[in-house]
Amino acid sequence: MVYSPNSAKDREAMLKTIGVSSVEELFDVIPEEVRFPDLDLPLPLSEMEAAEGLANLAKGNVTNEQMNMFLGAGAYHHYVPAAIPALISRGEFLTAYTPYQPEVSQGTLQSIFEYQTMICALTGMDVSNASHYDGATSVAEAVNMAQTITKKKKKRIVLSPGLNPQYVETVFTYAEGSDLEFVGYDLPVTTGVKELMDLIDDNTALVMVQYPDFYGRLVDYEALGESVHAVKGLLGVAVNPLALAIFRPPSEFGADIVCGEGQPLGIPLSYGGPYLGILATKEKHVRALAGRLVGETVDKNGKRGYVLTLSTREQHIRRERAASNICSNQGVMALSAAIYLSLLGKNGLKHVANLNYQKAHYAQTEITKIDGYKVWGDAPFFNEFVIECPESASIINEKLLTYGIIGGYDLGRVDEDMSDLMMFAVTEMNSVAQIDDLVAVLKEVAK
Amino acid sequence: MVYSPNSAKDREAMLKTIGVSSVEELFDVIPEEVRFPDLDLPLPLSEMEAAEGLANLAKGNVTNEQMNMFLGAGAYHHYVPAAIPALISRGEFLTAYTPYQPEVSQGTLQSIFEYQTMICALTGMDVSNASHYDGATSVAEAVNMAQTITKKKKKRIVLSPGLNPQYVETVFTYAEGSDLEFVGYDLPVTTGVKELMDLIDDNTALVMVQYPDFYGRLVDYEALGESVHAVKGLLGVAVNPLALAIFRPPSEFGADIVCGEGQPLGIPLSYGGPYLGILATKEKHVRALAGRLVGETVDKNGKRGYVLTLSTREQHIRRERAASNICSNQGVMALSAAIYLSLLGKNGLKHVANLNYQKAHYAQTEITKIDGYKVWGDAPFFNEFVIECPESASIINEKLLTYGIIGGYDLGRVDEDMSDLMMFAVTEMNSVAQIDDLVAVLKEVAK
Amino acid sequence: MIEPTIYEISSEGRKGVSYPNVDVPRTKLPKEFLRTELNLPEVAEVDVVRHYTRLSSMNYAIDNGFYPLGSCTMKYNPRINEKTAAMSGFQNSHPLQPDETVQGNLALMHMLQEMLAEIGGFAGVTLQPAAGAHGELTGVLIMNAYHKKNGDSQRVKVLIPDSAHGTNPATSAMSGLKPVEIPSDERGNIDLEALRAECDDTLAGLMLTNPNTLGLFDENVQAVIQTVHDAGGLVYGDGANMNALLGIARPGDLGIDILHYNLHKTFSTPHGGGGPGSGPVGVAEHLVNFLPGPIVEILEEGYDDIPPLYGLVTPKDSIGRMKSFHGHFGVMVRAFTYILIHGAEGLRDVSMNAVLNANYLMALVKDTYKVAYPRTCMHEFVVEGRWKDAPDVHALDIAKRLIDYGFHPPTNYFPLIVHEALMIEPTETENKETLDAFADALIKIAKEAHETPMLLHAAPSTTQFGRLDEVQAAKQLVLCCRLFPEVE
Amino acid sequence: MIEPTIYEISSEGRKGVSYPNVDVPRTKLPKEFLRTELNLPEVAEVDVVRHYTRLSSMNYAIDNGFYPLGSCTMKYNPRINEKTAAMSGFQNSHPLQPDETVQGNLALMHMLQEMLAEIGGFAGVTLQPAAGAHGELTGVLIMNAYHKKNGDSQRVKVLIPDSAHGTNPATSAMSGLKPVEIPSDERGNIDLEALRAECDDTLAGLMLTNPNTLGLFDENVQAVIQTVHDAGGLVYGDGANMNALLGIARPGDLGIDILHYNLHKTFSTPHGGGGPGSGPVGVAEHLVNFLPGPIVEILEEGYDDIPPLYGLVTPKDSIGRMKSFHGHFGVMVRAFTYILIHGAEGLRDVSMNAVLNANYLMALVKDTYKVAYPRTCMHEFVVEGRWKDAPDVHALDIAKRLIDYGFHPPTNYFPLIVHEALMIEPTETENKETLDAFADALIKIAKEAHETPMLLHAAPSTTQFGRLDEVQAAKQLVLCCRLFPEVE
Ligand SMILES: Cc1ncc(COP(=O)(O)O)c(C=O)c1O
Ligand SMILES: Cc1ncc(COP(=O)(O)O)c(C=O)c1O
Repeated sequence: MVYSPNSAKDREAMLKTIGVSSVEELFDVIPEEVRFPDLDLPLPLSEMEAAEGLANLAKGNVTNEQMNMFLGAGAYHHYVPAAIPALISRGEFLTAYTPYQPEVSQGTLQSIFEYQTMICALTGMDVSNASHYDGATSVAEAVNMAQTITKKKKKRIVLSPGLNPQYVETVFTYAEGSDLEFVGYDLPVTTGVKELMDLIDDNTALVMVQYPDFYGRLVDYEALGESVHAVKGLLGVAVNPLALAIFRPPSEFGADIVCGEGQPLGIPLSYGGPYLGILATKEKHVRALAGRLVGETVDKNGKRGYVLTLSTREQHIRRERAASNICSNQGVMALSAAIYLSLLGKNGLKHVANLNYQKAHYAQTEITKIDGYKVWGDAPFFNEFVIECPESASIINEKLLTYGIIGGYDLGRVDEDMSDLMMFAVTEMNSVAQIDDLVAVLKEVAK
Repeated sequence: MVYSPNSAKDREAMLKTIGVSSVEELFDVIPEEVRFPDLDLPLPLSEMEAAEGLANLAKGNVTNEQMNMFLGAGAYHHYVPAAIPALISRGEFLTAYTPYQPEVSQGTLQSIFEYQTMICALTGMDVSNASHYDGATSVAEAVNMAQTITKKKKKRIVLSPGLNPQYVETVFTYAEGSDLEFVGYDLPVTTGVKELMDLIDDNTALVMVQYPDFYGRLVDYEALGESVHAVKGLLGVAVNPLALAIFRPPSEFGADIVCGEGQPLGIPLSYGGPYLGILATKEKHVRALAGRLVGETVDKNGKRGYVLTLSTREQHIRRERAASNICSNQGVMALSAAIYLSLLGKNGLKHVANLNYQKAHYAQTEITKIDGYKVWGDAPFFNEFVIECPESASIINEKLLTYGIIGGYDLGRVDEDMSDLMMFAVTEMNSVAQIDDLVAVLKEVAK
Repeated sequence: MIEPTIYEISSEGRKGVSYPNVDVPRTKLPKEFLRTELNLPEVAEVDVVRHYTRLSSMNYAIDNGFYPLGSCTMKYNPRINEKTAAMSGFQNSHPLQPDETVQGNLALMHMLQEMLAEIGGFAGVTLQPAAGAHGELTGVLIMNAYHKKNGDSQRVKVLIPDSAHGTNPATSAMSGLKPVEIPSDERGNIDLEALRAECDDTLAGLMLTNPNTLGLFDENVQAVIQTVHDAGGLVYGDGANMNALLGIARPGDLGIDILHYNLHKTFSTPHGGGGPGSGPVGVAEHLVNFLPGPIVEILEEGYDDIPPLYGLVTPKDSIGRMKSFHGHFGVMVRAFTYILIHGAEGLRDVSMNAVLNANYLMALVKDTYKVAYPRTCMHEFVVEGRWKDAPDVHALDIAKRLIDYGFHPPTNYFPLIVHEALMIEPTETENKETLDAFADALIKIAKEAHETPMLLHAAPSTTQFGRLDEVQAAKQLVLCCRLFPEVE
Repeated sequence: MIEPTIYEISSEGRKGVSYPNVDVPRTKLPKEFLRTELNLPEVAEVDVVRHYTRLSSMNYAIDNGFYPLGSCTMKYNPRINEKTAAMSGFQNSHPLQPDETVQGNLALMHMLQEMLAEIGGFAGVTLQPAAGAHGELTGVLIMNAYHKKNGDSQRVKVLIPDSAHGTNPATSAMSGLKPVEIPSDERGNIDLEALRAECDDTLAGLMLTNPNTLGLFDENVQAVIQTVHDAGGLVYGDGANMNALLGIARPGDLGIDILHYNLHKTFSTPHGGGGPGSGPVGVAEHLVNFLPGPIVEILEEGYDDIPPLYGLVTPKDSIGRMKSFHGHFGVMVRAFTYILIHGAEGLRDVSMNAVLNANYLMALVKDTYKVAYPRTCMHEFVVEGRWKDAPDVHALDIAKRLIDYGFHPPTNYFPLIVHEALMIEPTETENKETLDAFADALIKIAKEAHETPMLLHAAPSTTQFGRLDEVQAAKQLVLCCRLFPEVE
């Protein structure tokens, strides 16, 4: 009864009002054989014991606070300005539900509206939803959206081999019950835009690419966009929103749907979640958009205010004909992103993106000066790049660990053929000293 | 210009309105020889660099998170329930000033009013101020108050040798310009109440004792109170408020002023501050009370509300005739204490106090089972007790440190004659395993 | 006063946080990718803090008062959960770190899997799903995979009671199965006849919410499950309503094959104005191999002082990955903390108090509001927000008027099978005084509905905003800040 | 609605946090000390969180908007300060730990001492004082000790300008010295003649606030200081107004001997509805030995990668200890963070913008409100809140009316030498738009004062509470919750 306030006396009085003699009686409807099982759980702890137990578990991890880390591959270590946790932890934001009652939810509603605006500004799209689960599921929803927009008449989905492999896996899981045909994903990761264009046919609903792609590369998708538009299909682009501060927005390549992982926008690593799915599109496709949407309106006195709108797309109204089954989304994460983008603003976001760019390029330059470490590919990149190593990336990582470094992502985890490729992420959190130390150790372990 | 928002353009426009051509011009009044010095300070850091720098300093400490700690002597390691930091960090509390404008400060005012009530409930006094700086200064203010109440006619102050030596030092510093006569403090720490009574004469304004005293002892001050009242003097008692949950309040000993250190009530150790000075008295002495005071009243519509009251005691009204010079006090700490006392409530506070009592007694029993470690004195105690060690406490502490234990307080730091005495504090934060480990190591190091 | 948008308070050249300068030799940015414009606000930290502080004060949340939003289990969110989730060892670990560097996280996840399995009566649990609906999708995909593996790919029909939450039919549709609605009977149970009629060899399964969205425990639950099983179907349980059943009855013991948990309801993690949630899924023995991967397993047992070695493993017949990484780890930490603090006894107390509170509140208002299905309820109940002799008054008016009385309204117009539904879930964290005050308000409002209905139609009148025009919002879509607006 | 007190929502048997059971053999409590009653509230965590959340919403704070409270430097409090102060290595260290286990804390304090000395132009700094007034007391005690050491115990007179803050005379009285008031001249400077007249061999010193509480930099400051020094006195500086002088002028360079800093004003640490503050004191070379102890010194210099060894030391002629332990360490961490982020250049920008903002605001309102001493101000300025042709209107009415316009009022009725004073300190963290809006409101209020003065007398009318009856509060003292009240 830690958080249940009523005392035995209170409960007595309540039972009397109800007209039963015990709380147990309220459960008479439950089949006796299964009623009141003895759960085999640890004995209850007090708050201070729980805090201590959790602290011990947390100490069972090694984090970027103890080790230098160069791991990215879809989740990045960025600085979270102190104002973010201070604001998102305010109870009025944290403990509210989805804003079904707009008169007492204008705080949530306006902040989502502003989030939508900033996502549109970043991506060049016209409308953004209020958030989706994460990068992978936003890509899967983009596939569904493309189906809706093309009226389920086109069945081919071209997936770039440069997509995050976890995104591809998720798309496949979601599509298990569908009759879609997926192509492209199993081509070599060095496949160019031209080869992808060759896969586009009249039956193509969507070409889904990533920008920068999983391997860090910046690719110009303009021709691809033109090709798919020529067959009345759509171009979907999964983005790293931070990169968009300094690189052309996907709208300029003709993107119809922009999705992606919003974690870089002020959201802590937290061992993989909760993160933020970005999902935005052009105005004409708004009715195919999954998830909640906030719109501006007026109250009965003509005062500007906000409401959830176009709910007819959603499960609670449209049931089996809804655009998606999503209900709870990533409210706190969207709020974090909005606060992050407000704090950094136009110039700050550009500056941080540039910091990432510069540090990553410095690191790449220095690493490839070492004998045995080679540049992989020649595409421009943002804050992540692949290096061909003198031996398997997994062995190098093991060695780095003994030096207190958590190395890059071992691409052998994606494909055995790439087991000598390591992908390094370098962000504003990696100091020059850290990079130099990495370089020294890489040299050392290559010997 | 990190936190100064105006841009160069803004400033240009503002200068024009003022009618000067540069910001520098506004400083013409300043003698040129000293104007615009070059300060020799470290180069500015960004937020993330500052955070990292501070994190490194913080890591330069060893705390009770890494080592078991048995140190008290005026500051205690207690559990701070998670709701406290969550609530005191709310900007509306944290970034408000002293509630001079009651219409927009009812939050602060009511919470102080409730704090005052709870302090009265704990101490048995009629009125409490809104907070004082800390334990030591509250004792010093009690001396001043006694002067005011006895109309500066009585000059003798009896200070118990059981007072925290830092409190005594502070009293002396404060009294430097006064004509008071202090007695008692330099008697042996084993001096009993009887001997203190002998020091009381007609000229005695105040007898100041501590409960439990610095050495952890619970002493019955009833006879002492009677003695000093007989000469129309006052009894002051410095308390540990947590102990008052289970032990008789000083009002029952006839205390006229209760002061003390409120840190045990949900305030982190923070290397010694900010803490919370408790200062409470009987209603008849309210006009001699130092510091702010909140009283209940009504607004112009008859609605119950709160205001700062009896300001005529205070410096901003009464200037050199004020009860004290105190202005800023310990608002956040009083709020923390009020939240702590609300969360624990009557039963919780008793329970925690009892936990401290039981664990400390277990520790004392176990330690004194070891050859060479002896009980010191036979007074009942709360959560702190003195042990006579087989060698000097400072040497034992050094050894304990090598075992990862921060031992008790070395009383040799108070008086060389006590250098083989160690004072252990045991709170709810010391698990049985920690205590058993301490006992094992004490045994080991005594060999 | 209206709160301007963050764009409206933007002014050129301001910024809210400082970053270090570039301190490495500079590399040119690739010209062909260079971005020119970027329309983000420019404001100082103080502007941001004030803006969001003021916005927050325009919300009503659990921390402000009673929030009896049916089906949403708006229980108090203990602050200790926030403290543990923010611990640096958790917050700063990367999801792709080598397993040996994240044994703390893996141990926590493994224990949570086991605890949830024990609470629900299941053999295996995945923590990956991001929310309830995502858990549903996981569950239905498992159902589908199971039938396929058995060569039963004709099994495409999913039965869904008419009282079900909208996510149930949406989920079945999304997974390529065919939802079929089953009516409820006059006692609020699943209509057994109707159910039997649909139980043929195209049956994939039933999506069962029990207690259902009427707050009622199905009186024939065993027969229902048996019927589906007999026809070769599986039973999926929507666990959004688990707050009635902790230590009371295990869905697995009732024969339910698959169930999702809503950590953000039953296990007290905050809703955050929409999310994040977390929707772990538990399954019976025969479905364990279909769980999405990875899940956490013990790779090497521990002994003496050596803890076990945990690792991430993908089950043999896994339906695949449902999302990136391992699920909403930060939410798991909160739920784990909550379970640790409660233990078996504490969890049963949660459900007992939740059900007691709901029945007490129902008893207080049942003479004034028609209870849709008048029998002992579980953790919530549904009344009709209408009276014959107050024809102009709707459930919505009652909901809005409750705001004037200082309460958050209940869920309205759901479940769909009750006219003018008001779905009331008090949760166990509210005290008797609050329930009394809420009942009082409801009863006063009923009186107003008959005597001064304008009060209801004009409600809310005590808030900063009156009723908002939803029609205009949907007609004249404005989904982004106008970039050069006139501020009023 | 009024918010009930926490006692009014108390109910027997409730509690807000759980603790472990006693797990050691029990010892009996000493009967003779056993307490019987304990009148504390009994509430659940949810009650506490709601109560304090609602109370907080009844406050106006910097985080809500503009707070131009003269003399209080209500600048924005950066959130990074809160983050660093909460770091576990700081928050969980005990003040009596062996020095070698707290080298991080000691290094921070040492650097802060040095930084403050550099900013103020002093040879030594103590961080011990708890607030400004406590720093004043420290300073005056140092003054006293210095004269005593020199055999000048007849020096008991402390000169205090009539514009000084109340803590100045209160402090002198408290330290046993004799405060003597010195008038200001018509330009707001110290009246040099009057000063000279008091400079005899009983002079202990002068308490100088510069810029003074009128927001004016004394035009004769060097002469003033020289005069006092010539008479053998010391000059104490009240550093509450240092926000005008960072990198602009060092008080030490002007000849000031002792100065306190208000970390909770100039250095951005939050006021917390009253405190905690922190009032470090800097002194010139000849006073370093009198500082209260302990202060932090380097015991062994560092070399190469070895950091120095820091320790706590008490100066030779120390006045003694001003309080327990080492001062408000948690506040120091915040101020240190602030200084680190600014550096020399950033600090000068702070003062430049503070002074610019004040002069700009003064320029906007000076035609409507009589500026008490019309010349270039520093970080704040004082106007009269009265007009001959609006005789019923007082500064207080203007202050309360500002609340209706959404602003916190300025300081009123201080300094005492200005009639109906309104003391306005905008600080550097406010932007031009805010200053414009505030000036607009002041100008509108001036119009209302003449045309519709009831608006001012009735103000505030937009708040939850109207003006409160301070007379009743002082007459019928109620200083604690009534324990069995009737809740309205
Ligand atoms: C009965 C029921 N099922 C499913 C859901 C969907 O859960 P989520 O919002 O976590 O996706 C809800 C949420 O309101 C619900 O009430
Ligand atoms: C000029 C001046 N001196 C001294 C003080 C006292 O400072 P504190 O409140 O920190 O004790 C103040 C505070 O308002 C002040 O404005």
